[in-house]
Amino acid sequence: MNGFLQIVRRDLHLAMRQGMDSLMVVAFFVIAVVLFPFGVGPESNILARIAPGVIWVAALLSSMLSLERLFQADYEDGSLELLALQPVALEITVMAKVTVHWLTTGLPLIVAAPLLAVLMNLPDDGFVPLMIALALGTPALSLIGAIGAALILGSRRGGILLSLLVLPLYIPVLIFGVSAVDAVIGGFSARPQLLILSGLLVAALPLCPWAGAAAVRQGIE
Amino acid sequence: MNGFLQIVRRDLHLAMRQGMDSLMVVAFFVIAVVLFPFGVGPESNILARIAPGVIWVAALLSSMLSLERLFQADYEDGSLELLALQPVALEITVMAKVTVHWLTTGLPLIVAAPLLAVLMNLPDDGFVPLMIALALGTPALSLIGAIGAALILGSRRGGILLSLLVLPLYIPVLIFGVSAVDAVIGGFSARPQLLILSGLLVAALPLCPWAGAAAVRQGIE
Amino acid sequence: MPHFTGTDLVCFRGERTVFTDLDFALAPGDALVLRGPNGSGKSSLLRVMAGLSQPLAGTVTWDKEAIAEDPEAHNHRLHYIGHADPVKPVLTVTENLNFWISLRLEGGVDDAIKAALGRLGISHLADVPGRFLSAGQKRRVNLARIVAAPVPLWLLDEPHTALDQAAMDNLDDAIAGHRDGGGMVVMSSHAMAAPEDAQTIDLGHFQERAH
Amino acid sequence: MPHFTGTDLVCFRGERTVFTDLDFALAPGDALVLRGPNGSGKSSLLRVMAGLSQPLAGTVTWDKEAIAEDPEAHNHRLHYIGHADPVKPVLTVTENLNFWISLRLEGGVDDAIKAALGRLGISHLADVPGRFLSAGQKRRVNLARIVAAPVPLWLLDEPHTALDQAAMDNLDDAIAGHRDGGGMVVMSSHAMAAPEDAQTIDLGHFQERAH
Amino acid sequence: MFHRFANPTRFLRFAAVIQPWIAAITVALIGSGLYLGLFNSPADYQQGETVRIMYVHVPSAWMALFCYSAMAGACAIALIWKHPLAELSAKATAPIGAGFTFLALVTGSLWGKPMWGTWWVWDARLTSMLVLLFLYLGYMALNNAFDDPARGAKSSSILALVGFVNVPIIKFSVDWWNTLHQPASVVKMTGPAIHASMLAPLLLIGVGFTTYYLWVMLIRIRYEVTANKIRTLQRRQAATGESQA
Amino acid sequence: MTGLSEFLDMGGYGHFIWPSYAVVAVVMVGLLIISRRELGTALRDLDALDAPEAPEAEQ
Ligand code: HEM
Ligand SMILES: Nc1ncnc2c1ncn2[C@@H]1O[C@H](COP(=O)(O)OP(=O)(O)OP(=O)(O)O)[C@@H](O)[C@H]1O
Ligand SMILES: Nc1ncnc2c1ncn2[C@@H]1O[C@H](COP(=O)(O)OP(=O)(O)OP(=O)(O)O)[C@@H](O)[C@H]1O
Ligand SMILES: [Mg+2]
Ligand SMILES: [Mg+2]
Repeated sequence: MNGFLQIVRRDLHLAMRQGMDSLMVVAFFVIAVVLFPFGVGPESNILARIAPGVIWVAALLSSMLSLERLFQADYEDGSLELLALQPVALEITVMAKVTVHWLTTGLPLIVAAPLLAVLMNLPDDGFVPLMIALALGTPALSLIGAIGAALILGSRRGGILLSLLVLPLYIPVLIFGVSAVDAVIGGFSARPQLLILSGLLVAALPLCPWAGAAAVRQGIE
Repeated sequence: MNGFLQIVRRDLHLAMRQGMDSLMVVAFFVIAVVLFPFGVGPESNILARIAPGVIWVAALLSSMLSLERLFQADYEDGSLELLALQPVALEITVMAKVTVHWLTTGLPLIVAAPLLAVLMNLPDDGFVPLMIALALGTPALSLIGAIGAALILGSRRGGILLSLLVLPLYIPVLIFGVSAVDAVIGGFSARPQLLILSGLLVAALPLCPWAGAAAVRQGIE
Repeated sequence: MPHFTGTDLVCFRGERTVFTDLDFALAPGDALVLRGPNGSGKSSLLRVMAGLSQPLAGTVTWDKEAIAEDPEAHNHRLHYIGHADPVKPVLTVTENLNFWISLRLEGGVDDAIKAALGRLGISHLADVPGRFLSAGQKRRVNLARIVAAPVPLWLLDEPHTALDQAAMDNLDDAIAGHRDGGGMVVMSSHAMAAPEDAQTIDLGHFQERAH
Repeated sequence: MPHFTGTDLVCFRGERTVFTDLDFALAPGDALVLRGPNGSGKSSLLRVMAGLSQPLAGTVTWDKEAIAEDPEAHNHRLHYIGHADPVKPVLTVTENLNFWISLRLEGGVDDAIKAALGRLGISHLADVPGRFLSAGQKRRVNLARIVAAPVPLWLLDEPHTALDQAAMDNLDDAIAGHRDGGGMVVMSSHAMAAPEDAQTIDLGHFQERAH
Repeated sequence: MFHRFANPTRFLRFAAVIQPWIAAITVALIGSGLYLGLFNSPADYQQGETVRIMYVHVPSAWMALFCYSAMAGACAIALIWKHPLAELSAKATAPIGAGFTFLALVTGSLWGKPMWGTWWVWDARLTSMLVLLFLYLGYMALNNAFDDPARGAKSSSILALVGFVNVPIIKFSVDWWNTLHQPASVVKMTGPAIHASMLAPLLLIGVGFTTYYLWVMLIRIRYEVTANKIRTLQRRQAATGESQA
Repeated sequence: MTGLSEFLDMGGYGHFIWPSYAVVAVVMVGLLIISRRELGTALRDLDALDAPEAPEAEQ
């Protein structure tokens, strides 16, 4: 536990010092969403109809783009192999990094989401389920993405390769995240969708750090 | 001219040998578009309504993601500073690299677009203007993006920073690209929009290599 | 009395055999120096010893127990220095060290850091951000990391790189002190610098066989 | 008779002054060796000479014309070798060289490459992809690039790095041949190797003043 | 040794002298503007009391545009004449400009809800303002993305200029885009001719915001200069150890 | 009393007008304070860097 907290503290410290990281993710999130009114036109009813989907897709893309650097910096300067040699299980290390990734990207996304919902004319009913679904879904995205981020260590083309690995795995989160919001807007309960999202998260929680640690071991070998 | 052709030949050669690059961009393009039926649901009229916008946004994102490596590989192995010292104006070199970027990503996107249009239920009328608009718009995207790709050389966070720089600059292309398709679907002529797109391209053609070369000079200093 | 040994090690990297049938045995206080030209496998052997990569055949044991059995326990007892010096440019030297050392020590981290910086002659760098350090200074920070938290086994991959004479002397002192306390050292080295009483393995002779 | 000179050069990098009031003057056939410890500004000076970075003050001239006036003309007459060796891993040695040399020669590219590979003793590598080259071999490919297309000015940043004795001799021959033909050479060097009749600039003494 | 350009001592002395004056003028201008705007001006006959939002909204919007122009101008000077103070003032301007852009957006939204019935419409002016915010953010992000601050300053200067070219294009294209899709925009923003009792607070606050900008910019430039000095000292600290050893 | 509450109510639009003034105040004053604080810490760091050089030189 001490090891976990130490790594979280250090990575948060680094994120703070390097500054702007979270801000950049949020900015990308907002820009990606804003592209859609430009793309589909400003009619508010259409925008409202596609709002949950667009916000979720933008969240996937932001999470994915910010994942590229999850292990990269530590890999390049040799910290990663040193981390693997510390008396902390590599799974814990991966979990700590995922936690920091979520704190610095997922959380800001959740905070920014209501703003985007306003811009996209999302019906008022949709706000609460959107936030809850994002709160359950973004940790799952960070967890799943960590595997991809570890797999691309040392490859020639980072970003785009990562997107191909990770986006297909994100689709279940996308489907249930959106349909939770749609359900409430349509007058139904979002309980089943939110339960499934929780299920995905609970399943990812042990699996992804384990797979991520295995991928990191390959990467630094 | 000889210098331009030599650089184009070499970069195409490299792209060919390294393989997969174009394929990966197209794959991302397809995945990004396919996320939307998952995101907004499968109703074909809604999909048809948002099809041009979604296809264009996906094209922007693919172009942006593939830009990250435009100068990066040459920067890392020292080729870029050597290129700046050849008896070829750096503007020409940038132009050559942009040309290859468009040939290896823009062109495949245009080829893949009809497929996506089918997936998204785009009305038949829209196919031709979509292709023409992409043919005029994607070179402009490559040109504008080259500035961003040069600006981030040596920076701490590649991909997401690039998106923040480049996406706002892409917006005019997006607007007119989409409205060209919408106009034809709505029964109007797309001439004005296509003229403006050509205008953007013609304006970008001298300006962007010049600004890109200035940015590269900063980057290798 | 812990013993650190390897038997019949075979290492295969990047589609070629780097070394075969390699043995070593270290008792407390021993030093082992790896020699050989570029690409002969010094780093590869050190990584096998650290458990960073698995040998194709053979076992590395600590006190007769294979290290692969319990990698975490092995991590507890070793320090490794690789080709790169992981010093974060945005953190000060103390902040950089503080992280690595708090993973190993329960308390007294600050004092340990101060003492280690002093031993490597870089006390004046304590509050300087990593980005201002030269290659040699970074290397010394990395060495301070291993001096600060005592463990029985040091694996050092060309620790003398980028060091000037004064720093080399500091390092040699640190190694001697570590061995006096019963520690073991394995290090690769191009330079002549090596403790006189050290064992040596020359990996150069595998090269002819490998090609 | 072309002359290559610099007057009152001041260089500022990464927020600090690297050197001030530096002068040099080269006539055809001359060689200039830059010396000084790490970070003293050897590479910086070579980059200023190449036109890759602008001096904060002072001018570099070729035949009394400032090189900043017409950078492309300056590029025409110089070859530069930096810290990195740009050899693409997926292209063969010949393909790698072919690109750089066709930018400079109109015809006879293939013959020029063959001759240059021969002079650097790496004819046997002509069809080997870059990814299989060792550091020293890459450096020799990079040297073959400058040997193949003759220009009056060579700017070499530690050209001896990673070379073994035979390759160093090849390089020294190439430099001698270049100078006999009226060419000029500026090179930085840690090693002793330097032509006897060369001018020297020691950048070490700027360090105290810079602080 | 400081280089003569890198040591704008004279500027710092000048800044220290005028800073309290600027501060006083700013407080006085904004204070009197607020007084006039809140207590001494009539409600608009069409927009009612909500017109009072104008006194902060419109100056913020002006400042958002003004700061970007100032920033781009400074960047041009920095690139052409390589004057380090120009680089520093551009860097100091960006967060202030981004702040005003943000304020224009928020106060506009708060005005839009009672006037248009919605927080946001994809109107040309609003949308181009949003893009302007991203240009500011991109500039700041690029400026901070390098370990060597000099690199960040140069690269972001180029970006600011490219963005400046883009501002009118965006404005113009967004106008087009809007009229293409929905002919009648939701609301026309051209209000009635402004009465003097409303113009006075507007202008007072507008000028007050400008002096506020100068005030904060001076502080931020002083900060940047100090940070430069700190880095130089730290580097020297690292280097002296090298020579001792 | 009614004068004040009437003034605060702003003809029913108080909850749009006051938040806009509030956000302007928060952002402008906040930016000012942050900038001053940054300058303050930087000046203090500078003093700290200048000062301890003397005792170290004595060693
Ligand atoms: C988020 C929403 C809004 C944004 C981003 C916005 C943006 C702007 C900008 C950029 C300007 C300055 C134009 C210039 O100086 O050329 C401006 C001025 C102005 N805005 Fe807004 N605005 C918004 C909402 C509103 C609303 C709801 C109203 C009133 C119904 C309004 C009324 C005005 C007025 C009266 C001016 C001054 C007109 C002029 O000088 O031409 N704005 N706004
Ligand atoms: N990451 C890698 N991928 C593939 N092959 C590798 C890798 N690293 C090393 N090798 C191969 O393993 C061999 C041994 O390399 P190693 O790094 O152990 O040598 P070394 O003795 O440490 O050399 P040096 O003195 O250059 O550090 C090399 O010849 C190389 O072919
Ligand atoms: N990319 C850079 N960014 C910022 N500062 C730099 C950069 N490169 C060099 N410097 C600074 O310029 C100084 C001179 O560096 P330069 O590379 O010219 O030295 P050098 O003599 O070539 O050293 P070496 O022997 O290590 O190659 C260094 O002390 C460093 O502080
Ligand atoms: Mg090695
Ligand atoms: Mg050098």
